[in-house]
Amino acid sequence: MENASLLVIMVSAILVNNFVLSRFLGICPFLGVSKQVETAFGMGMAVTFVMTLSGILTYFVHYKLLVPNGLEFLQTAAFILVIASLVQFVEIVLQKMSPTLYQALGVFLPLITTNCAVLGLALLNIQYEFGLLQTIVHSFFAAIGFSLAIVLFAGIREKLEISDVPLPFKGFPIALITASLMSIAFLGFTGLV
Amino acid sequence: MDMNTILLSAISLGIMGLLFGAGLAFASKKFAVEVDPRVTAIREVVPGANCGACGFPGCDGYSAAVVRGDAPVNGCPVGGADVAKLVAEIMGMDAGSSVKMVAKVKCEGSSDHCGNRFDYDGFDSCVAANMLGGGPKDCQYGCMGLGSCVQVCPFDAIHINDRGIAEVDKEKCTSCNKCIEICPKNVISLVPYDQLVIVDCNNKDKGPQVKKNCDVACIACGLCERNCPFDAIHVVNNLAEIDYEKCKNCMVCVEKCPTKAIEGDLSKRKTAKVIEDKCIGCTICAKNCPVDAISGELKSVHTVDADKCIGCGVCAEKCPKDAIELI
Amino acid sequence: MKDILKTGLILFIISAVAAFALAMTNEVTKDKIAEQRQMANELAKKEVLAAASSFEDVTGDELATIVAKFAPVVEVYKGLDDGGNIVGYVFKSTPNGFGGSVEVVTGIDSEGTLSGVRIGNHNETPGLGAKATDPSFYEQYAGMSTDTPIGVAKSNPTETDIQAITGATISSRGVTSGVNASIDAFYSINGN
Amino acid sequence: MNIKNLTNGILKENPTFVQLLGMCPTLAVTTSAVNGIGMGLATTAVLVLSNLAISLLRNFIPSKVRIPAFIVVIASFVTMVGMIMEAYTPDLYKALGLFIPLIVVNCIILARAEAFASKNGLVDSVFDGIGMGLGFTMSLTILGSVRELFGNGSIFNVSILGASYKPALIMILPPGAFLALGLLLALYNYFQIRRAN
Repeated sequence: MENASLLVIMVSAILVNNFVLSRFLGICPFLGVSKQVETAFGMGMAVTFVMTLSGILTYFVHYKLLVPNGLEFLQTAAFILVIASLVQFVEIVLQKMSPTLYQALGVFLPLITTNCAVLGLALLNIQYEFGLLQTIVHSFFAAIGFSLAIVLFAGIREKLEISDVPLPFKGFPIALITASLMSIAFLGFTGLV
Repeated sequence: MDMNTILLSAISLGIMGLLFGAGLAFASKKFAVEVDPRVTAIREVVPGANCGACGFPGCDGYSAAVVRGDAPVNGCPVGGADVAKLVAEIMGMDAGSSVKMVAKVKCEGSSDHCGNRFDYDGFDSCVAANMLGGGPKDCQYGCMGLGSCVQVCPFDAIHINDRGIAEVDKEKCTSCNKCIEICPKNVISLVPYDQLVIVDCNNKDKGPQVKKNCDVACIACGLCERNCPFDAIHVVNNLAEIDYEKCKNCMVCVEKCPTKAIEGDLSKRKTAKVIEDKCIGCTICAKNCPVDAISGELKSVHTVDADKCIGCGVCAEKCPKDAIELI
Repeated sequence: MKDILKTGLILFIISAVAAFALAMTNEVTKDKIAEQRQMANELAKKEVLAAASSFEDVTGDELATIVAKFAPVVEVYKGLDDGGNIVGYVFKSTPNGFGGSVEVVTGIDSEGTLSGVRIGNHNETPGLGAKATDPSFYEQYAGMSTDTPIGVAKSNPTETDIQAITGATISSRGVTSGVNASIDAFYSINGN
Repeated sequence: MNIKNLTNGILKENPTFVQLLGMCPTLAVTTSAVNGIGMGLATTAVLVLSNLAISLLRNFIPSKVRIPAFIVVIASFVTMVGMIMEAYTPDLYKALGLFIPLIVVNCIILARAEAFASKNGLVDSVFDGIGMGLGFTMSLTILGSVRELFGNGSIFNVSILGASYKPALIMILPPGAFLALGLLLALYNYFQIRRAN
């Protein structure tokens, strides 16, 4: 995978193995924040910012700090420390810059920290032995894939709110079933790359 | 067991921790948003269910609004009285007896009073029907009875009655404003729980225009305004409105209204009664009675003329000896 | 200013202690893990080349030329018996299956017959391509001659073909391409 | 008080069915019941350890860096458990190896750490960890067995629906995970509603 071209990485990150719908990373915010399209879009942007930045940061931490000193076993702990601090930093800046967006995302910012997508991305970048440019492209477009999935999902869920759904299915069950239909749709892309 | 990898890893991660810890602390100082400590204090006290019943986006929104003064101290219906007390302490003022408010559908235009321009059999939703040229009913302000409010009410407190008009169950309503927000005609509004006299109409057209559409609507004739002894009702924008602080539920307006647009159950009207042994005949009540229903000589026990009395309670308030009770 | 340092210091202590604990466990378990991995690796190679008792990595430019010429092959090992003479070779190749690269370990003894094939880790579709890891599939390769490249037949395979997994021809072809590449590499090493 | 914490995690606040936390491993891993139990137990172990550590450290960590500190503790626990298992119990590691890194990004652990362990005492946190862990294991096993039953006609690799059953492969694939969980949640709600009125 390490010599894959940027276009291939882009298509694979957004469509083929979409982070949410086929790799199952980042499901908690995907289910939690997708009630309205604006908050979903806001979440998508916040995650894109965090994922791209953390992709770059973890690349440097890995290839500049861990590998030369042979500390690969620190990988998970170091990455997660970087990501958690980055998310906290985004949270503080967001609170200052745009309180409305912060208001919409409030409870979900700490959950981005444990967001499997961000750490999953960092570990995947290392596993595929991507170069710096490839890492940036992969991180950015994986986040775009995430945002695409969450915004589409929010659009559908807004429609679901006003349609009459049988009582036990109201809320998360119908959302999950919609997600499974979306996942089948994205399944169609396997083998594209 | 070469120590240097151990030490090296401990130091490297340690330094990263140091950098990030200091960086975060610095950032939180530099980007400090001056959050009023009272907001965080309230946020701790409030249930934190982010249910939105107070009408604000979650508990953070409500706490900030209380400190800004936009929200009442007892605005959290879910928290109820005890949360209100706590929030009041934080805000440094007493909670005050909060007048319980409930929603009320201000319309009586059922099918026998107000006809339909076309019959509608689309979605069971007033929001949808309202898009079709303002809905099927002749009166463009009235309740269409298609139940959008029923769907949205989390407390199952509002239903469509047999006359096809939405009706609120006062016991269950927690004044969470959800039905008020969804109703496309804004027919529902908050009234005090024990308010008996309510203008049961939302029509803001001029009299002759209204008469054509509905025969129990307020035609803005102003009779109620002129006859109200407490100046508690005014015709604003062709529709009578009651100021609930001033209104004494004396139901004079209910009697005077030509189209019976003001709802008021006359049987529930209270009448004043003098307690003989307490009355010292000071005649204060007689002077203050707006309808001169009290008669009696100075220093002799006074009597109340039951059918003249409108149960407004002014005499009971004014009587220095609390010699009058309303039954 | 003081509390910035204090916070930084606390996080320093926590990360340092965490890293220290991690490093200690790593030290304690490092060689144990290496040994486990080595054993597992050894076991995998022995499965495909039973005759060999120990294995010697082919490295340096010899490996480089093989990897360059026979694309999916990535690792080559010499199989030696107790006496130290070569009884065969083991090739590790990563051809492309349906869901991505599939690890194929191929053993060829010195007479040129396929002694065995195993599938390493992969992410083929479960229930379809993943069936390559069932013995019923990879046992087919064992004992086949390597004179002609191995074909993949959907139905009634001939002597030099293997039966593809139903509904997973792409995966079957991928694995077979890895095996064929290993065969070519084997011939280039033996010079005939 | 402690027993309440225990049962609380299993039924009332079941992390998977009620709080909808820890979705990533839940959907990714439960292609079979055995995986479900494996993941559940591994997560329980880490959850109890991390709750223990965090409830000890809670007054020591300033609230500003609360999240990075908690997450470093959890990550190091997970890696240590992974290393020890790989060294001393190789075959167990072979079965669970894939799930260990997944535990670090499991939202339950940080959620429980932040919501509970950082506010309560040691014993309560441990009990809550055990309760949540068992609840998680239970729901994972149920989900795993449902998907395995329809996916290849067996539970714990014991063939239930017999050889003639044409397995619905979709249940093993990603969409099946969403579907199975959605239906199970609906069932869960159905019983809650019936019990309510």
